[in-house]
Amino acid sequence: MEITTGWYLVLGALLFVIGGTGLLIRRNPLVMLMCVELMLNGVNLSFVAFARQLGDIGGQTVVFFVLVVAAAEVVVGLGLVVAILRRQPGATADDLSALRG
Amino acid sequence: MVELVWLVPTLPLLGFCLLLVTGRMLGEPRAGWVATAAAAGSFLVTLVVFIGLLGKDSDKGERSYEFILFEWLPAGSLRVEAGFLVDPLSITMALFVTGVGALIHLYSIGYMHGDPKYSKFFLYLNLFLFSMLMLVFGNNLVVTFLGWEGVGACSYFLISFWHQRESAATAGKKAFVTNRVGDWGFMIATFAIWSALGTVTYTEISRSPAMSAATGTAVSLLLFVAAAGKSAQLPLYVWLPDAMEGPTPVSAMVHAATMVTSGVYLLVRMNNVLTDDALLIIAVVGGATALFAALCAVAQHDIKKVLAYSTISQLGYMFLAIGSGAYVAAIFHVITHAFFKALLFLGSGSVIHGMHDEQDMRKMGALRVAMPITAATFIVGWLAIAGVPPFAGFWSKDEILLAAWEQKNIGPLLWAVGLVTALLTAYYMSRQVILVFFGEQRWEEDVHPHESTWTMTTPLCVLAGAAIVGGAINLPLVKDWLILEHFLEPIFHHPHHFSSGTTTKIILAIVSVVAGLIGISVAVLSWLMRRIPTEPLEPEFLENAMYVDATYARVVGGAGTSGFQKTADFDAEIVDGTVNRIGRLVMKLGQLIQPTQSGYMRNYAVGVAVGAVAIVAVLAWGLL
Amino acid sequence: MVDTLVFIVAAAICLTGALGVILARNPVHSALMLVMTLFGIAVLFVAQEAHFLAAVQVIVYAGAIVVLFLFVIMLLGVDRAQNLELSILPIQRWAALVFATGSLILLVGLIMVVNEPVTGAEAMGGAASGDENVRLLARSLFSDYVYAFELTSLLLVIAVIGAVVLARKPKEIQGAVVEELGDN
Amino acid sequence: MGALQLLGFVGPSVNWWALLPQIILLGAALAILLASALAPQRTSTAFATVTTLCSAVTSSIIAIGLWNDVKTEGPSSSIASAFGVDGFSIFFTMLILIGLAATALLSHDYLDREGIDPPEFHALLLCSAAGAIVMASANDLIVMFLGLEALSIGIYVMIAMHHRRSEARESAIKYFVLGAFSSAFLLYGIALTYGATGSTNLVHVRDYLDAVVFRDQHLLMAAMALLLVGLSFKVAAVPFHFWAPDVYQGAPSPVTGWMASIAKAAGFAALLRIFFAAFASHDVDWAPIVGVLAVITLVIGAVMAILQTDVKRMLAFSSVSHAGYVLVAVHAASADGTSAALFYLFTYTIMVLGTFAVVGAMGTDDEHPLSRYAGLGRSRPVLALGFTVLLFAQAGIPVTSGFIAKFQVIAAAVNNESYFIAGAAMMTAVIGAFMYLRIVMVMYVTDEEEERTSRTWHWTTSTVVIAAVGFTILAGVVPQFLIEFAEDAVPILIRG
Amino acid sequence: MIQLVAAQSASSFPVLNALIIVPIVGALIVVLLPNSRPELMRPVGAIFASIAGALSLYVMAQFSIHEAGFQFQSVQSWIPNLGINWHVGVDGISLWLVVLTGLITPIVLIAVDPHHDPKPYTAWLLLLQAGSFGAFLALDLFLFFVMFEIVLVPMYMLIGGWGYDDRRYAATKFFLYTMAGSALMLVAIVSVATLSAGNQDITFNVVELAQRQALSTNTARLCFLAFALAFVIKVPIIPVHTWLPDAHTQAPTAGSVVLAAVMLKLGTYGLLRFGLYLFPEASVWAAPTLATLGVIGVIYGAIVATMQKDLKRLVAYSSIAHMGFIVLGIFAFTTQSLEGGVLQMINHGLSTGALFLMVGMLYERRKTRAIEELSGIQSAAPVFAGFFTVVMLSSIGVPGLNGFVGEFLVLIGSYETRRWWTVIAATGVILAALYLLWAYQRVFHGEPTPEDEQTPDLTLKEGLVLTPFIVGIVFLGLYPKPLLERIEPAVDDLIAHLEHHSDYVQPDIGAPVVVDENHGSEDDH
Repeated sequence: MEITTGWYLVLGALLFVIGGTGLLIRRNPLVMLMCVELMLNGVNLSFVAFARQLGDIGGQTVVFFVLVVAAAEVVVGLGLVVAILRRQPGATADDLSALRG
Repeated sequence: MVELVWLVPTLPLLGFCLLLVTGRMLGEPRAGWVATAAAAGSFLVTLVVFIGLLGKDSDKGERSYEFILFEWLPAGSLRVEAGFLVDPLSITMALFVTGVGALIHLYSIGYMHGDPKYSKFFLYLNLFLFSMLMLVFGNNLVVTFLGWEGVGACSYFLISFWHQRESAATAGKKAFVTNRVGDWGFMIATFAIWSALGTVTYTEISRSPAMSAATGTAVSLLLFVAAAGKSAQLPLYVWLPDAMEGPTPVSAMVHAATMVTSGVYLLVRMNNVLTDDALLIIAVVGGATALFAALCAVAQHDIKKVLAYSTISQLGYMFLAIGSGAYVAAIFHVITHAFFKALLFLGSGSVIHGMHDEQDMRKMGALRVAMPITAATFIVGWLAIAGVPPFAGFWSKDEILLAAWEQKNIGPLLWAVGLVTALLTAYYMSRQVILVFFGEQRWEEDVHPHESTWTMTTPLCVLAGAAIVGGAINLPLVKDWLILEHFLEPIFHHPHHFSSGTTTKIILAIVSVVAGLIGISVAVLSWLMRRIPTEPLEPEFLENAMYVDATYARVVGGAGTSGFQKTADFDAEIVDGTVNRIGRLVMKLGQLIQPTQSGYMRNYAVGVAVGAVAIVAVLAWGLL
Repeated sequence: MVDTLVFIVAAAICLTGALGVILARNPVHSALMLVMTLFGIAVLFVAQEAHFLAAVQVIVYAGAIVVLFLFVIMLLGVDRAQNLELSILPIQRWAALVFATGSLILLVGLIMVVNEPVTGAEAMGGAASGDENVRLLARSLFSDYVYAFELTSLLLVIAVIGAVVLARKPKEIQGAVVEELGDN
Repeated sequence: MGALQLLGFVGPSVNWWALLPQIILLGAALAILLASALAPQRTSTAFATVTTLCSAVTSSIIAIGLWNDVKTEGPSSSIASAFGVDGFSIFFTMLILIGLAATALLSHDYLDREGIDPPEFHALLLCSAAGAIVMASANDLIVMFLGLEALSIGIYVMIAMHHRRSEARESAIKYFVLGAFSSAFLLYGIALTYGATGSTNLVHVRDYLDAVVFRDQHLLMAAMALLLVGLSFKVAAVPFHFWAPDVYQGAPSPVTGWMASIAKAAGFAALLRIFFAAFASHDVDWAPIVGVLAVITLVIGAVMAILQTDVKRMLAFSSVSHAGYVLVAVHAASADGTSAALFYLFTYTIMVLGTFAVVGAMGTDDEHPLSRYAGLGRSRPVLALGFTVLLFAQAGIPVTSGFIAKFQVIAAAVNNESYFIAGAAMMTAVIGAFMYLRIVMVMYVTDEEEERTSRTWHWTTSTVVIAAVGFTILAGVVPQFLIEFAEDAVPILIRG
Repeated sequence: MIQLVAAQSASSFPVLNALIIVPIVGALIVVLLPNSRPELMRPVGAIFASIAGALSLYVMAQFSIHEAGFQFQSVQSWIPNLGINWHVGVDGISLWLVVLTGLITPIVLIAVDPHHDPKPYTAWLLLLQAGSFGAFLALDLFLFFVMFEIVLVPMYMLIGGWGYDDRRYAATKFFLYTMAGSALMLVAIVSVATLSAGNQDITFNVVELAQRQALSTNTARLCFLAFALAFVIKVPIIPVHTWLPDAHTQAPTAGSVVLAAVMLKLGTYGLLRFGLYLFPEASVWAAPTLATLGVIGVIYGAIVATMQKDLKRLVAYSSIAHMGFIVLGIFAFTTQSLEGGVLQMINHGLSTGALFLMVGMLYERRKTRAIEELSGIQSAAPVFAGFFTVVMLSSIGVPGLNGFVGEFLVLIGSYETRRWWTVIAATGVILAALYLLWAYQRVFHGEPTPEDEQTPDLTLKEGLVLTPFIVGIVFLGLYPKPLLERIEPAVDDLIAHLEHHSDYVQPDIGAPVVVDENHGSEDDH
């Protein structure tokens, strides 16, 4: 069986969808952040696959930037989670729903 | 001299303006004299104009003058001018309007003595006179309509003059609104005439070719609706009995002598557009009104109510005449009726005045002693209306009966109706005279009837004189004596000529006189000599005017009001409710989707996720 | 053949890890599962001749980011599953199902349908062949993507400020928090 | 450079002038941070505010110079086509700088009052502004993505800086999680675009799409769809808007103003650049979707707005509705539509800044109930009138810029023969007007006992309100200058 | 044919611009007056409103009578990129509305005491005047729309700020209802301008667009409907009238007067200027429906008015009935009906304006508008009752007063083309008498209660304020010619325009000689 680019893309898509689904079903903000990471990794895989297919290094470069973005997001996101959980220990995503309507 | 016609309405108008500004300053009785002077001046000028007109040659068609003051409503091809038309018909009307009017003004000086709104009364009277003269002298339908509505408005003011009384206020409103129904007909008729003939000016209408039969009949009937409103014909008469709430001079002037006859004037003025079909209907309605009102008058107790129904009945006569084509007879009766009915009303006013505002005839009797002049003049009026020769009423009524007899389709029937009416008229007027002036004294002890002042009795005497000799203007005995007929002739396209032979005329006259005498006799027997029991003569059915008014009131007050209320509720609940409901619907829609704003970020993420899926589905896969 | 085997193994690792992340009750397990996925992806990067990225993936992601996660988990003491996953919002499960199946069908179907997924023009940033990967990447980074590269500094500045600002304990509420913690 | 040159490397040419605004902002941010680190006691709010203002003004002057350059020499792009120096980007740069200055002024009073550290706040604001400029100017999708992240992450932190309020933290985490979620979609869209066209550079994308006829477009369409999702989230279009009311409500008022104005403007800038410029050849595909989004955004925004009792939430939903208007303009997919969108965004930004200036000054409490505005018409007539003008402007009443903006949007829709959408837009304006009228009513029509003394107003707030009102009326009465500005910005979107 | 070339105005002074600007300047000056001198506000405002009024009279005096086209035109480039100009002009149709606006506002300012906050009150009224001028003078669709919408704001503020108990609801309803109506009009305005452009420049010039007539039949009809919706709500016509009673009832006296006298006319004026003129074919197509609605309005408004318990509400519903006549006149398309319609706009402004003023005066005295609570006022205040009577009779349509003239012309003109509509509409005169007289009877007649006894009569100032109305009512009733001869050329042109662009032909009525003369010239185009 030839492993074509398509397989990589499918795998990327699966990771993206799993990440997205996880974000929808999990209440732990930390796990939700991890799910976002999963989604980003799915995209990264697609980028690399496309880059390979195209024979273009640009796709890989982009992945590099995505890594940076992911890192920045995680830093800030974890900061937020820390700030919140420090004041509301054990709070889940669903507990943060005072604003509504 | 004819050119002075503008002065005729202007004098009362000036009087009105003067009283409007200085009325309260002038006070009693100067305000009354100012108004009377204006009315009398107007009469004198009318006389001058009349003499001037007489100086013109009738055969050359010179007795028709138009004076255009200014363009009133110029709009496209519609040119309505404010102008006067002086011709035999208008001057005839104007003469008795100003004449009787002036007398009633004079009478009111005494009658209104002590009223807090003394000057205002004369202000209204002058305004009324002005409007009436505009009605009469207008050279086109629209100016006439100006006067027409003007008199209506004045009638409203005057009826509800004592507006603190609920009944007076209601009566005034009723008169105006009922008149408006007639006005509706007037307006539509005007539109139709303009549409068909392209003009609203009388002289041009009379020169125009005939309208198509349908239009002509429609116009005629619409004009008759107008006339029925103003002149209290079935079924629009209901306002007139109630109008007696106004001061008695008003009843005399507005609701007997002048205003109510303007319907007759209008139809006579428009004689050349009236079609035969329409005339028949007019005659039938006129006859029916005459009979109906006479029947109602039989059982009234209020001295003025009797006269009111009598007026309606006499107006019915006039329309009977018009319907029979006898326009001159109608005008003739208008004039004589103006004399004797004004006389009767003023007399009744004198009685009411003397009896301290008592109007119920059952509480009168034997007043001839206390009020001799009033009694004498009233009796003259009675004889005139009862058709006793040679009083004025006899001549005009006789002519109408003759005209009815000669009506082409149902002449004898109309004549019979007229005859019965004449009999009834004689009866109920006799009953009134007996109840008021003869028999035993039935008034309360503390009432001290007295004769009125000279300002009130003078007009009575003058009018009594006119009621005696008024018939002279159109005596049928000799051809040359038909002054009125000759005078009015130019205004008719097809002058009416009696076809009956002299014998028929005389027989008919005798029959009518006999009828009158029978009526008087029955009254005398029952009311004076008490030979006939009186109770059956006053059936409740007639006393309540056959419940017509009550039925109207029930319909208007019941179904009408509730219908109006339902419409108003519909407006508030359905129409406006829908607006508010739409607003609430939007709110509801919002509340429906508000739960999506649940506050849970994961729910919000569903929005993003599902939205993404949907957009991808649509865009990339063309799914929808 | 080896390629296929590598792909299948790596893909299995990735998917297992990914499912583990979202299904593990304990956040610590989730984090470890994430490492597994990231590792699998690094392998696939190698398979796609993105050697440098593979290295970065392991070092930055597995080495730094996941450690950060674990650190926070331990710091906050939320490593107990029962605290966090008691219930799920109504409709949320169904919505997730809709999303998952819908997007899977759409995306996977998309890739299946598109026979030749990449239709792009000639390479813009230079070929991405084997040995030269790092050099090419560097060249690309400092030529075509230099602006983006510089912008990462902006992002990192923000992240630094953010971390400082958010982690700093505000004076006025410290006491209250201590009390709250004390209750637990 | 020397070492690189040895490797045969030639770096791309850099138009430093064009970069200067961002560099100044970033420099100012670092200067503030540095100052606060070195002399924490001496670094006052005033220092941060003044520095921010100065950088905004300086950058604006440079932007004006750039505008003239572009007008005379035509647009260009810099740094390997990653950064567009064109009318469009300078238009947004100026807008963002105006927003920056206004937000700095509004924060001045607010931060002191609420006990927020001014240096970090202003540094983040400056970075966020730089990110917005990058986003609006980016000619490359990945650059745009980085700009978006800079803008967003800055905002996450700025929201969360309001330590005392749990609402602030809640809204920060909500915005963060959802923002990260949606940016994953955006990124996936970028990946698919890359796969479909071989590049992330918009110039290449456009040229490629112009030149090539696809055998099948699924990949490209999916890419567009996902890009649309990501950016719709940023501009708060339905159904990606759910975060907006909660976040607007919870965030500090100046940040809310910044989000509602600049974040939205930058989002639309990216949207317009990507769709109108790069995907112009496929407008038959994306325009209908944008149209549908526009209509539901208009309707939901307006309908939800009238239900709210909290002024900030009202304005949040109104902001959603306004996004719908801009989407109507985007939907037109024409030069008219784009310039209408630019005009709309410019005027809306200024209105909304003025509006949140009032809101920010009106209260420090956690909620902004309508009743707080009761009697403002009597106690502060001038500012109440100003607020009224701003609200009427948002409702699209004539003689304000809001009307002209709405008119142009409608005109663009009509030119595109989208009569239904134009009608729907106008009808939702009526629904929305109810909400604005409610606020106005409360200010002017009060029973005596409802009246209360209002707090004193800092001059910075008043300055912003008055400037915003002045501009709103000016652009409503003589809009020609702004229309020309917007039109000049359009035809020179991308140049390779 | 409509004259494209405008008549050279008598002077080069842009008087129409001044008309719009003077009140705005006045409003600004009032705003700048010190708050410590509340007594200055209304006089200063009245001075500016009067200057504008005087300017409107100047326009009237300088108006050249037999010109059909627009006079005193002034065109300034405004938003050239969108083809929008500041373009104002006046013709026989708008002239009198401008004069009415010019005269009513100062009177209202002088007459009605707001009781509180005189500054904003004065300023809003002045802005209302400016906006109304603008709407009547605008010859650019965009400018018109701006003015049409902007007048909502001052009126909204007046109702909300100085109205009665239920003012919030009424003001909001007023604003939203009218705004909803005009929402689609904006779309239609843009559509007309865009679709008419073809390969020419886009323009919003009304005259130019009317000449182009470039829309297809269906498009024109749709656009007409959008325009008509806005105007029909403004007029208002059944069934979209319910904002009016609420707005009138809750508005302060000044608001009610201006609303009735000026703002409602925006609807009928709009139908004439932007309905018939821009969409002749569509107007003819829609005429039966609109005329029917107008007639329904006449009857329905009167019936509902009869049952009202609040005097102001009653007058408001009478307004609906009266406006129905105007709509009938407009959609009967004859010289007389259109002239009558235009004249009736003025008449209605005078009589209903005066009625609202007087109801306001009554309210000032008795603090109630409920018909039930009033009785026998005539005994206590005879002069007041007298003034009221005159105005009432004018409203009823008694000849010799202005109300008749308009109604009569409308009806006689409509009879030719809409016979049965006219016959039914004419019954409205009966109902008008019914509800007004009944109300009059209940309020003014009867025995006064002790409170009613105390009702003071008209003061000198109030009398002076009402006098212009009475003079107008009587003068127009007796000598409307000066108005008619200025209205006629414009109306005739409009009909010629209608005939030219649709299959409608005005029936020949009236003196055959006159009609024949016209025929020759009409065949030319």
